[in-house]
Amino acid sequence: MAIELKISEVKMSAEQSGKWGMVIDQDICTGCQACVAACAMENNISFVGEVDSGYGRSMHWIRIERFWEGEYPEVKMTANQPMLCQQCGHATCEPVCPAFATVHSQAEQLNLQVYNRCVGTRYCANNCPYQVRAFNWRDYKRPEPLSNQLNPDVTVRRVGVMEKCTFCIQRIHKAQDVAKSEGREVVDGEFTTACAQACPANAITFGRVDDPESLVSQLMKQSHGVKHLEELGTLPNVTYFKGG
Amino acid sequence: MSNKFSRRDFLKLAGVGAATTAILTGCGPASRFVKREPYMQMPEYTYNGLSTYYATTCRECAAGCGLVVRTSQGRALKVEGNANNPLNLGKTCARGQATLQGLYNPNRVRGPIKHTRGERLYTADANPFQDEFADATPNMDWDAATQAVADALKNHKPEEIAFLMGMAPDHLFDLVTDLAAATGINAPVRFGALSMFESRATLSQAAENLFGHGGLPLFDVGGAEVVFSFGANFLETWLSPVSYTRGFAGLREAKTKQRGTFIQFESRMSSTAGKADEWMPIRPGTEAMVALAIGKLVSDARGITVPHAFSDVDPVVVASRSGIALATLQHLAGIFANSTAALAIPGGAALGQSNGLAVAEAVLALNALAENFGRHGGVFFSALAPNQTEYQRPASAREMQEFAQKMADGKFKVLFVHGVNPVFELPASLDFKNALKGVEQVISFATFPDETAFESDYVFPDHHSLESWGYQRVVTGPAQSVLSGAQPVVSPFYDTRATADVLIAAAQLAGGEFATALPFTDEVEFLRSKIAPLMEEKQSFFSAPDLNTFTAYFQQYGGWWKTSDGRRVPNTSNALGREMSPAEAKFAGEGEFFFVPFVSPTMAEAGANKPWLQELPDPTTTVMWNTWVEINPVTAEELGLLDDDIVKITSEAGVLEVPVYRYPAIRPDTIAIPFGQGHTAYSRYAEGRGKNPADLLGQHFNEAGDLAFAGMKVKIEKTGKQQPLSRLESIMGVYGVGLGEEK
Amino acid sequence: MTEPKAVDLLAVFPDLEPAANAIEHLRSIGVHDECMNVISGIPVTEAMLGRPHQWTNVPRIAMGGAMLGFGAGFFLAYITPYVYPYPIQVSTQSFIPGPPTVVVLFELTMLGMLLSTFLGVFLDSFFPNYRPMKYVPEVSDGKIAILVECSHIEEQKVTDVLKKMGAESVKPAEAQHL
Amino acid sequence: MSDNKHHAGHSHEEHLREKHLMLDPLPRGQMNDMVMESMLEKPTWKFWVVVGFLSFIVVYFLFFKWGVLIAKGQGEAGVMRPDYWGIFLVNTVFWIGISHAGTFISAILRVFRAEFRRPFTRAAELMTTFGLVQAGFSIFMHMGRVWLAYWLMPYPNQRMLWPNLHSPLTWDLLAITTYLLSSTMYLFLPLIPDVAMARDRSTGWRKTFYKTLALGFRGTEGEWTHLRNAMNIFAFAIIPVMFSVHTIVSWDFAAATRPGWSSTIFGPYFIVGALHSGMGAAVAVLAVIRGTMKHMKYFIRGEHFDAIGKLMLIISMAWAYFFFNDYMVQWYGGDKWTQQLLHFHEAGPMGWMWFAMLVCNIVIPWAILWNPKWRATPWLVATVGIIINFGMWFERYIIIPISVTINRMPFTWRLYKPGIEVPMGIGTLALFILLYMIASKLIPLIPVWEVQEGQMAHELKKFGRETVVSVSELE
Repeated sequence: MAIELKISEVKMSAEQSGKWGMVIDQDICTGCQACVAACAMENNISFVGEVDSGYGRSMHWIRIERFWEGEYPEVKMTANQPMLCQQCGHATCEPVCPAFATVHSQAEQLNLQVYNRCVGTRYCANNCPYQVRAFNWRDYKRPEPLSNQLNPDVTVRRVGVMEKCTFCIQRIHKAQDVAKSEGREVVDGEFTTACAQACPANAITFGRVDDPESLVSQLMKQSHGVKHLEELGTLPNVTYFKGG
Repeated sequence: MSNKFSRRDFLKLAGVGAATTAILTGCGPASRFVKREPYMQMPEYTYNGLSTYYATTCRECAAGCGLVVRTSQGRALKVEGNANNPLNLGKTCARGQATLQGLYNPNRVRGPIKHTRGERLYTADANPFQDEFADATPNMDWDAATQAVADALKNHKPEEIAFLMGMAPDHLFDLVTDLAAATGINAPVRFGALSMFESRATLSQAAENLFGHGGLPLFDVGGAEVVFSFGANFLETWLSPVSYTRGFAGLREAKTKQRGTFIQFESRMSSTAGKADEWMPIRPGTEAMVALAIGKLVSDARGITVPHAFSDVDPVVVASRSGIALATLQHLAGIFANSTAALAIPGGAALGQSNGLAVAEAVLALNALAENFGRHGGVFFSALAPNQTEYQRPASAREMQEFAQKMADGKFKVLFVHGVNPVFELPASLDFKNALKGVEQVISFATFPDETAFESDYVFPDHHSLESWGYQRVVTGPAQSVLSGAQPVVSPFYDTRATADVLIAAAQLAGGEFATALPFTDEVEFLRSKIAPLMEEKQSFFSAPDLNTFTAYFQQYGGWWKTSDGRRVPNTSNALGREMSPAEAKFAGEGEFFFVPFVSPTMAEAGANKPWLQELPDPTTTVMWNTWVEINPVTAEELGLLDDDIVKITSEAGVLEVPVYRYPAIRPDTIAIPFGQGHTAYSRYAEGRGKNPADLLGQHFNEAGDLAFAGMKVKIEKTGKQQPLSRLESIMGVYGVGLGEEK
Repeated sequence: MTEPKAVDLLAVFPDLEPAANAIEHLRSIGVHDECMNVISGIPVTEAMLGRPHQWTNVPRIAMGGAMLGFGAGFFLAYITPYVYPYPIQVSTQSFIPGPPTVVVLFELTMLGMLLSTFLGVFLDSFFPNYRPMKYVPEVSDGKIAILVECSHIEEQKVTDVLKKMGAESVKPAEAQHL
Repeated sequence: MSDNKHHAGHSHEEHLREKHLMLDPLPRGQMNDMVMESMLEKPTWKFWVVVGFLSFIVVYFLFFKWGVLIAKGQGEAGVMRPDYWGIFLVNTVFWIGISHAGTFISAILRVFRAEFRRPFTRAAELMTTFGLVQAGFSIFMHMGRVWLAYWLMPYPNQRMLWPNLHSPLTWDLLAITTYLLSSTMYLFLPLIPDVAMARDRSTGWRKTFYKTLALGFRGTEGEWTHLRNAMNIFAFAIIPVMFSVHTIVSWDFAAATRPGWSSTIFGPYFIVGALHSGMGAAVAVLAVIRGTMKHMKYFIRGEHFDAIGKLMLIISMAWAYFFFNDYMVQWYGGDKWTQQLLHFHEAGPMGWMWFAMLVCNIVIPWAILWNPKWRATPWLVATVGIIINFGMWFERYIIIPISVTINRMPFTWRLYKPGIEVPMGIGTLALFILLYMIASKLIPLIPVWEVQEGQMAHELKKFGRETVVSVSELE
């Protein structure tokens, strides 16, 4: 009885397109790294030092990619491309974890990372086509008193644990709680992720994609929106507006 | 689009909400500080898990962006932009975000210290990941410290006392200015590496030459259709990056008109140029003639008589000198001519040359040609901040040179340093460090153990900006006249004291005219005396019946600003009538390479002590934690250089060894090095990391007295040494290096 | 089958042939097959010795084990997903994934089967068993030993038959520690 | 004794007997003694030196370094983004591969009654078990929080969680456990009669040891029947288990969404690869046993190397076939990332390894193993075997750390530089050899009863003028 109920829930959520989404306008992204810094500050991301960061162990949850086109003097810098967890609807990282450490959230339709379940097989990161997962290669400590700035709403990760962008789920929950206590729905734009909030160019827009009225949905309707590696059927929830 | 604005408005509201919490939490003038409580016993107004938000002002650079800081149980947790503040409308740059890493930096000066010059203020090799107590222990109390300041003030002749101050905070500058005015001590000198690289003096000088009176021009990028930028890296650190970035977004999003065109003339592709539709790798020194040539071609295209300003320039010559084909020049002129809202911005390296003033004038003249003065998408004079009668520009490099000379000559017996780190920021050739030796007593108010503090006799640490009161004048950016207010969001972490308080107390001790000059009980009272006049202002964002409430609002909203447009329209009657010389810049030193130092967009002048800023990849090269020299791959090949090879760069002023980054978007005859690293002090994260290009800079200035930092030529030689640069990008994936020979 | 005054003889034969004959003759003088047991150093089939078919439970136990294993697999694959406090969904994969289920069922079935086979050998042959037993070490040198345990036929007769059939030695078998 | 008989006559018959162990029977007792001697002979000082050396490596490189790894985190290894998987998994796959030979020889060859298998089924089975131990170690080394490895076990727990059956790693866990257990049991069953034999001819602690192991086995009809049945069941049942294990290992990669990995042929490709390296290892081990242990020249002869050599040749061809099959399809697919990957394999900084793999796995085996005379030369075949193992290790290295360098996000591409993995990998190898050396002194490496059984079944038969070997079915 209860079991059937659960199954139906799962079926439903599997068919849903997603709930929270993001639109990133690469044309106005200046690559200023404000989002990266904001993300690090909000989510207690540790810095890893020169050697490790140079060896691909930096733990940025969001990174800004840029490439080059052409040769000098006709060389062009491609539009900056902030790359973060795409919160896939059909995430390739989820099924491969033997410990259910990364699962699909029923409530938020997000791709959760459950730190305390993670045993560090790193299969999820290996299987992420976007390569946006960060692993705690060492126990990167923050010398006192730096730890005073740690955000109490976000778990501090220890060595051997995988982590990644959460769409600032702590902010989502906070907003939902507030809205609930005031007996209303969360209003579009009432809150936003750390990166979107910081972005000086306003290149990042975050909101409900299942609400046609929301700003993010309206932007997504625009023709020039692209979803990365969509061809893999990952159902990403981040839409990009290409530059130019 | 309307939604976006509606959303922005909403954020404003949210901000107000946040700010409202602030007043509710009794952070009115009644309570000066929020105590940092243990998690067990919290202040009565904090609820477990509920955060308190305080509006204050960012001091990572002098722009004066408003911040709202989230605190919990007296700890600062997160910095957000203040949505009320017209300057940044709730946005922040990376440096602003990292402010907290300054507040909780593991190497801060923990209290007043009397120390012998050159002595360390923290242990050299502190582990960046372990909490090692690495700082010099305070060896005197504040009474003694205040006494020392008092003595310094009264035991010397006024002309023997000098104040060297940073670009922020303004309230302290005003306080010292008042003090100086009343007591006849030397007026405080302000300086900052950013202002040096922005060539502010040149900008206002050029404005004065063209428009009759000086001031800081404001370029309405957001409203323009076509933007020609001559070296102005306004998306990085230039003047007010956050508001200019917003402007750029406006230029691109352009809901009402076409997507704006943006063209950058720069010998090296900065991350600003990277966003340009066309990057013109112009030969350094030819900016002026190119601007003039474009002016001439535009006039031709418009079929009007060529104004006097552009008359004696020959586009053909220009094309050959600048490396921009004549056709391209004409094409660009066409773009400029056919636009109804064209804008030309002078800045950055273009002004930091021997003919920087000429460049600035020529580019401003282009605007005159575009007749965009005072028009949407045009050029204005920035709105003067409240309680500001005219634009006070910081000291130019030449003035700093004179200042240093006076110090060396022993003209000053006492030097107070606050908010600036001249030993690191000024060109090594200026040898500020040695000049300090000519000063009997150097008193530093440094919050962090920086190079200048190392060279001081006393270090009387000021609070971190998030622990401080104050205000900052917004000199450019918004249309309104804005005064960003600062208030402590947490109680001081260490035994530091507000410099204003120290000076006021010391003045009282010193007695006499000092006492009368600063008749305040403390900093806050001084602030209120400065804010009080604003109550009478019209069209203000808020008003209040009495000063207490007014000050409370001032703190809630994070400042005070007008609702009216305060931008002034330059008088352009004779802008185009002037004689303008298309002469090329002169370059100092022999050597085959133009040398372009630029301010690191993520680090700026004071970010190096914040580990997360160190770990932010540079927008153009994605290098972290280090300094690099950008060399065109072709040149590198000729010199037999590969990435990470260390090269020896020799200028007339000095020598520097820096690892190579083969940068595809820089002129083959030019090399560029970011400024911001290369500290010899300033915390475990900054010290001994990277190199300081200021070591290569000689003492050459442009007509306006700004440093010709881009006016040098240097030699490069291979050292055979290597140092791997840590980059976020993949050399394989981005440059195809190490993937095997091409398919 | 061991009575107090039972005749217990252990005859050692050099080779298969004589042993087989001996067994035949013993049977002819009325020694029941149950009373005889052959101990050899290599697996000699019943057919070779003309002995009745040996009964073994190993295959059945194996089958049983396989079923148990399958059960365990079934539990893992079909029951455990429902004992979570809430349904855990990964990607859009169905709640109970099809193909992986096959893998789990297969592995656990095999595991159960092989484990029980192993166990079966122990059960059937009363392993491990460190009690004294009737045995001659020569067996492991390839000799064939016949163990006769009879009470209803006099010892002498049996001994003669065995001797006649070429037993190297015939001696009363007493249990010893191996 | 046997030797002079060997070198006596040179008639065709003599030659045949000399050649085939099965036609060259010795009294069972004598064979027993030979095996016992080979086991009991006093180890030379060299032996102890080697043991000491290996133990040091195991203690320092394997366990001490492992402690360091656990204390400091995976950062000690060379792994990073995008190479989240490194040599630890290379070794895992490698050792599992080695372990396949044992089952192949003792199960498949038994099922098909390949008689030449008889003397060395046990030697091979030992490889299986010890190899799997190393594989297990390697996979645990790889885990970021190995102290929580038990979370992957299916048991009711306060976390209210069961392993995620969607994950190939969970299948791996089940499969490898199954395989380890069953191959160990399969090693033990045929061992019982031999330890019983050893029990009958030893004294002191060994007596107790063998007595305990022998479980009181006498060799009664009943015991033999149960044993035979059990061994038959195992022989048949363990084959699919073996196949499933490496197929599932291959799925760890094939199931992933990565260029170069998602390939349907990985299953068989991996199995053949496993046999390839396994056979190579087996033949090397045999050569060592034959060279170093007493009387082994009698039991392990040229014919065996010849036979295994043939297998190696066939498997090498099969591997080549699967390799090309995989390569061809990947190449033809034309996906730009896969193209990039293939290019990177061949022309990239590790291109030498790609070509070395082909040389070691195809060129050298084909060049040498076609020749019957060379094939019968133990040291030569053993060398080829070792070379093949290098080749197969390269193959896994190319499939894992090199292939994950190339993904769909070029911004993250990075070349993998091994760190602590190398000493720890050497540690596993040392442990493998050490276990084997100890085992060779403790249990009879030759299943004497199987050999005797075989010798009984073989005979020389005359057809007209020709004398030929003929085998009779005993069962």
